Amino acid sequence: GGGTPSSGDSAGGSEPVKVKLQLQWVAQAQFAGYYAAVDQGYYKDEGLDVQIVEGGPDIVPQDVLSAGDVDYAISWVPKVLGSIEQGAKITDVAQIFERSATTQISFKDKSIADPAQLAGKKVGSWGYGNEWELFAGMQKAGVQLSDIKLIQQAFDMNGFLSGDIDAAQAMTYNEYAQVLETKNPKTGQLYQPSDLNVIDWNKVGTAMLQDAIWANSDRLASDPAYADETTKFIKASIKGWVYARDNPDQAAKIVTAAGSQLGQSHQLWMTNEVNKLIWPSGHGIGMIDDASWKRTVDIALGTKNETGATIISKAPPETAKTNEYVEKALSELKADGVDVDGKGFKPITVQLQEGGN
Amino acid sequence: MNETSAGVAGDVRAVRVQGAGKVFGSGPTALTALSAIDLEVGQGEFVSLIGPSGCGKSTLLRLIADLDQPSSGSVQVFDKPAGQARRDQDYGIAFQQAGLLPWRTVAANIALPLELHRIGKAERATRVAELLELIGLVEFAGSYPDQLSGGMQQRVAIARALVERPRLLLMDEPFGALDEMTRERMQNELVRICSETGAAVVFVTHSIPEAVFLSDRVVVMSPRPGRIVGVVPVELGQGDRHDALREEDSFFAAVAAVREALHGVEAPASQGSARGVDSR
Amino acid sequence: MNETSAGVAGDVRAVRVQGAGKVFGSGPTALTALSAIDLEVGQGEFVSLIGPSGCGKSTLLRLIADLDQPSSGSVQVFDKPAGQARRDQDYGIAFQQAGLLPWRTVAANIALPLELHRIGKAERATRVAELLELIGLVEFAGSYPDQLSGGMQQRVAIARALVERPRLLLMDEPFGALDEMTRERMQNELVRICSETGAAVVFVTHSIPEAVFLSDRVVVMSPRPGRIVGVVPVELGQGDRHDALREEDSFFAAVAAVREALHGVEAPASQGSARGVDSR
Amino acid sequence: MTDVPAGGLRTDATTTIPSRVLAGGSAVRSVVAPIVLGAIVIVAWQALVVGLQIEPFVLPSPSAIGHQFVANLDNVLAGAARTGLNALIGLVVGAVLGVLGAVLANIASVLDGMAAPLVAALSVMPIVALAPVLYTMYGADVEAARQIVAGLAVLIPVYLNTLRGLRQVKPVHRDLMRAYAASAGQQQWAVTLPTAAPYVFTGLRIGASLAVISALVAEYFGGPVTGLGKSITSAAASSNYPLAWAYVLGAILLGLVFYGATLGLERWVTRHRSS
Amino acid sequence: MRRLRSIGLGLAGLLLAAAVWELYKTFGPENGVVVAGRTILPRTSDRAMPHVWEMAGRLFEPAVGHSGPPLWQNVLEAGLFSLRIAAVGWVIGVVVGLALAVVMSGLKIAEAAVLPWVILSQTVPLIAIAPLVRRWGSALSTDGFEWESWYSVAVIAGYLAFFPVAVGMLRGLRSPDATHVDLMRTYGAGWWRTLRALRLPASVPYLLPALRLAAAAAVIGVVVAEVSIGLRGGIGRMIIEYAQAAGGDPAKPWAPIFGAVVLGLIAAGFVTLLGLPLRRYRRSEVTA
Ligand SMILES: Nc1ncnc2c1ncn2[C@@H]1O[C@H](COP(=O)(O)OP(=O)(O)OP(=O)(O)O)[C@@H](O)[C@H]1O
Ligand SMILES: Nc1ncnc2c1ncn2[C@@H]1O[C@H](COP(=O)(O)OP(=O)(O)OP(=O)(O)O)[C@@H](O)[C@H]1O
Ligand SMILES: Cc1ncc(C[n+]2csc(CCO)c2C)c(N)n1
Ligand SMILES: [Mg+2]
Ligand SMILES: [Mg+2]
Repeated sequence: GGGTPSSGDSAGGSEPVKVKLQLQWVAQAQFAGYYAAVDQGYYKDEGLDVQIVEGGPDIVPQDVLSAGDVDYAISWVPKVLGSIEQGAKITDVAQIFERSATTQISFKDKSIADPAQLAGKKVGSWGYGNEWELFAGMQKAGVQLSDIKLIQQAFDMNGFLSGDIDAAQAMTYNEYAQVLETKNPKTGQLYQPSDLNVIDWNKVGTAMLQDAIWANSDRLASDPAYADETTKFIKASIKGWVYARDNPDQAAKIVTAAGSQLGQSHQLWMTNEVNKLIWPSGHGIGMIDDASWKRTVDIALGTKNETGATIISKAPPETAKTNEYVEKALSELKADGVDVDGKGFKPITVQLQEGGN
Repeated sequence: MNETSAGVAGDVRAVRVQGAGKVFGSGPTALTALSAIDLEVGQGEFVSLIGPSGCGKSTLLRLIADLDQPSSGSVQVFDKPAGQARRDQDYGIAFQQAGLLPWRTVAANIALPLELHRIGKAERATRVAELLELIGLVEFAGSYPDQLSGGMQQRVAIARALVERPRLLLMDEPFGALDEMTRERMQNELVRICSETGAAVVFVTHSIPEAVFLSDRVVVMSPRPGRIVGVVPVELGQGDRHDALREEDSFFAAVAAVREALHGVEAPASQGSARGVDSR
Repeated sequence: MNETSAGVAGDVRAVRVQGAGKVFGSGPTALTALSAIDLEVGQGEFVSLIGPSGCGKSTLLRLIADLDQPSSGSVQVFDKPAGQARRDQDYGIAFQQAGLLPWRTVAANIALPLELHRIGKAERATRVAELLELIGLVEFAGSYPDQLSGGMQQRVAIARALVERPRLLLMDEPFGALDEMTRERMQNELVRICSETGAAVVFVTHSIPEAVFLSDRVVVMSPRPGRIVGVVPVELGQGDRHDALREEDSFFAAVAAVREALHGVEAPASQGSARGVDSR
Repeated sequence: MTDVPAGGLRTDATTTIPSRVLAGGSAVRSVVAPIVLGAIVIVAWQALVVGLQIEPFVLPSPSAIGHQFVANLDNVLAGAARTGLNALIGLVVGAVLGVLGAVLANIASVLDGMAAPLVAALSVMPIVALAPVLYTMYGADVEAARQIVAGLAVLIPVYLNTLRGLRQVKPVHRDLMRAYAASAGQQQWAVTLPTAAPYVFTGLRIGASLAVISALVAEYFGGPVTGLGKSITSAAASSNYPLAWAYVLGAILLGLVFYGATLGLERWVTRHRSS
Repeated sequence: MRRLRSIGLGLAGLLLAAAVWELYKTFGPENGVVVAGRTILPRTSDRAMPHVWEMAGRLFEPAVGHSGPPLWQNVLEAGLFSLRIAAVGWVIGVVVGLALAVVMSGLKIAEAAVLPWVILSQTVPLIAIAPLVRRWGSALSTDGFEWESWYSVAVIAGYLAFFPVAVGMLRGLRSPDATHVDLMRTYGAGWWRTLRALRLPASVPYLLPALRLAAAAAVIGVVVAEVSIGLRGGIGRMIIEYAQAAGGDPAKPWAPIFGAVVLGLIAAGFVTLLGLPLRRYRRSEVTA
């Protein structure tokens, strides 16, 4: 079971330590690095036997982690900040994604090129804590929540495609592609990026930190074996992400083999887009950038949702983040000659097929 | 089998059943419920049908009411085909269960046939009031059936059967569910009502004393296939029956006669003696 | 009210009810169902309870069977408290409906009490076979209740009541649902069975002729609060009743006596005359 | 005349249990007993959470839930109003269609036979699974899909129960109608529909809480951000479990209101029926 | 004969439904029938209403890509996966429901206290329960025993399934005539013997429909719980996954819906089979 077996014979290294990683969604290339690390044996090399636990709409990874059911979890920083204020004792130990993948897309004819133009429109969001960048961007542009009609997006993009939603939330790696995999009935061809306006929160300045590796704060403090294991886990995970960067085709296939039902072109697209969120990395993959963290916290403190609530009401505790483990991991990796910055990263070009096939 | 009642020839009969038969189902499972029934009921006459369970009493009554069609022979009511008589509402009917609609008050239950036949509200009200008087349930007009005793319910059903002043009353064991005491009281009331309204009655019963007490003639039927095997004319204080009759010798004699006819029926061997009842 | 049967003093009584009363509910809605009941039934004696609906006949029977407890007074069965007698299986009981378990065959229904009392399989089989013989349903042993006519079901219920050879039989209108003809046949069989087994019987009925035909004594009860208002001893060809009795004058006389006792009951004014019945 | 009245009453009171549970009967016991049990459970729950210092994401304490419920009463009520309206529309439309369908199926057995596979399919399928396609069919920006999900959830029990009820017309009543030469329409209103009424209500009662649950779960698959379902999930997503359960409490109360209302209506309409 | 007729009618009904679908799709307005701002009838675009033959035909194409097993095979596998969990949930529900019913039927006070809460339990939205169950389940895990995600799904299925059983069986256990109960008393039979000899057999006619309802409820519970906690392998997860393709492949999301229907029908059919050996307990007593 999660939590208990981490201590003990990690020093001996003969018996791999069982480790559980909780994802925040089902298997898909968003998590390519971890699947690659399993597949390529990077965890095993570190003496870890990693079991990846898929998420679902109602699974809150940070709570699964603080309940002790798993050893690490992947989640977005703003979602976790709320949980920490509610009492979850967990720590961001590696900020894998440096950039936000969340965008608000709309068909050109709706003329929604910037957040101010969202006013009076039907605006989509998934909720589940995925909405804060949107709200922050609107707030920044002076658009109140009462100025828009907020619609919860389903698992599909049909609401957007049918015109029920003027501006839909879309992850660059997922929903944006779903639209581009759909035939435009007017042209008989797939939709083109030129058909869409994209509001990118990175550009607007309300981007918040997304996928990070979270660990249990109490155990980090009290259990040296776990702390040690955390470094190893981060190290192997980073190797996985490096693999995904250098072998996107392979990484996509690994994820598909792990049971993802996404089509091949879609999976590859996702791998490529996720790579763009990491690489090139400013301070080395996994390092928490102070400016980005501060921005995320500030937005979390100042942005109101439809019930008037903010994510958090006071600054998060010191234990919410640390670069201690990732720094150790990075220095070991650098010593091994691994390129952890990806300065020369060049994304590939992915040709999307209808239905993502 | 043979219809011996006299004094009704020539004029209009309330009921005239001629050579009627009824077969249920078809093929190998066909069941002959009635066979070659001849029966006439004069206007104002009270005729009881009695016979062992399953002999076809109810079936015969249902043929008269046009609730079923005969497989052979004919059924006429007031010299019209039974169906016509039904549509003309020439008869009133009461079943073994009161069959009241539980969601209607006593008054609304009695008014039901009038409503269905689009009788105006005012007329309905007067007529219902009359009948409530007749059955002695005036103060229960607004009650619902489940607030009445079984006997009271039965009286309401009888009122419902009478509300359109039918010249013919068809009653299928209307008192079957009542205890003996209530039953005797209801019998007395039925006698009174009939003599007041002058309606003809075809009355199905299992009870020999009841048949004898009420009837001008008791028609005895045989088990399947149902046939008429005897007709016992009853001559008790004609038209003016009262409770004391029940302890008179002539009453017991008639009871004994019907019982004999019936028992003869039960053992087919003694059918001859059953016939003998006719000649009493 | 007064218990006048003679010849049973001193020895063990099948039933001895002393000053029993039964009140249902409490407070303002309390209902006195029975009041000051004294009743003794000798061994092998056949006693009928008769009275208007709701007078407490069933309640009295249920007190004897220990299905209800008296609010006052005592009930003894074979000189034991009723509850003890129930646990000792001193009586057999039959209700108005046959109350057979529909998922058990006729044989299994009869065997039910034996099974519940852990009688061995072999003994069960012989005993059931005897009873099937007795009720004349040997070839229906494997049939289910819904394959039997009402009369046959009733006979099975009686067999079930007899299967443990009780010295006392309690029967609550067991023939109520039967048509008159079947009913008379069942009465004849009950008479035969009782004389063969020598059991005492307490028999509830609504039918005066039935009570008279079957009983050594007919106990007449008054409406609420239920009291015993008369006991009519019946002296028909003692212990050797047969169908022909039903048409004898003494039969009709007893019927008339019971009717009078009952009707006196119905009109409280004439209660005095009802008492008179006792002295007949 | 029969010797069952005492027992008869007893069996009757219990064969209709679900309809008689929340009111009437032996009033004291049926009101006090569940409240006492509820109180015991809540006190034990509170003691457990406080005593063992259980984290709210494992089990929020009743007091925390109650606190959030009061603090967010406006939001709970607003959400309940929206979800409740969807459920109500679904309930009414589903009930009307269910009854009409059953009446038609009862008159024409051909229709009954033809509807059979569809009814069988709908009665075993998770209606909420239809929500995604319904949003596409009716639009993700309106409440229609939620109302239809609720309506479908109500339709089936109402249809099946009504159909059963329509077939309960007593032969004696049918004969009576024929004896009065009543027209088909007269038969329907005078006998058939009133006979079926208690069965319609059984269906409605089952449908009432289903309507609320279904409308709520449908929110989960998208649509305007308005109702309780959305509030539950978003509170839970931010680990605010006491708040999430405050909304759940709202949903439970809404379900009880629906159940109680149909039960009350049933009692009122069928107040004169006895066994 | 009768069977043939009902099969024929059923087929005719399905054909008619398909025909209505296609006719409406052909002649209905693109944006649906809107009355007073309310959409009464659906949109007719290919995305909203794929052709019947496309939904059917899609089942015979590969799930993803251009090679691989046909979609129906995936649906079938997912269906069997969900069915197994539903079966476990059904058993849990039946056991719990029976136990509750027996307790409630034995103790009036238990019925009065518990039954309202049983009804209330069904007004709690599953989506709120699913994560809790998963969490509590994990809390039970020890070194020797691992709480797997599918256990949570089964428990949730049981949560829905126990309700019809508890209510139906309570009715059933209370269904014996008063006469029968009295009879058992006259035999001095205690609570347990009365239960075995009378109440249980008498409850069979109530039990079977309750079991069927429980089967349907278990299937519903499994599907919703799979969606909620994202358990891989079953119909529920398939609904989420296939939705992602809904834009470009509108017939695909219908596949798990058909799967759910088949699943429910199989479950209900299975319960019907269970009822066959119990047939004799369904004879109702015919009184005279
Ligand atoms: N609709 C029917 N279909 C088939 N058989 C029927 C039908 N109605 C009556 N029968 C059969 O016809 C025969 C006569 O039945 P009917 O009801 O007329 O008897 P009855 O004399 O009224 O009996 P009871 O005294 O029991 O009321 C019975 O054998 C019965 O089974
Ligand atoms: N369990 C009970 N609770 C309350 N009242 C009861 C109960 N059982 C019987 N009674 C009442 O007690 C009175 C006597 O009932 P009982 O059943 O003994 O009458 P009965 O003489 O058997 O009548 P019937 O001839 O109708 O069977 C009736 O008024 C009845 O309403
Ligand atoms: C209930 C629900 N939650 C999230 C998403 C969208 N989504 C799919 S993957 C992903 C990134 C996080 O894993 C996001 C936000 C959805 N469609 N439905
Ligand atoms: Mg009849
Ligand atoms: Mg009685």
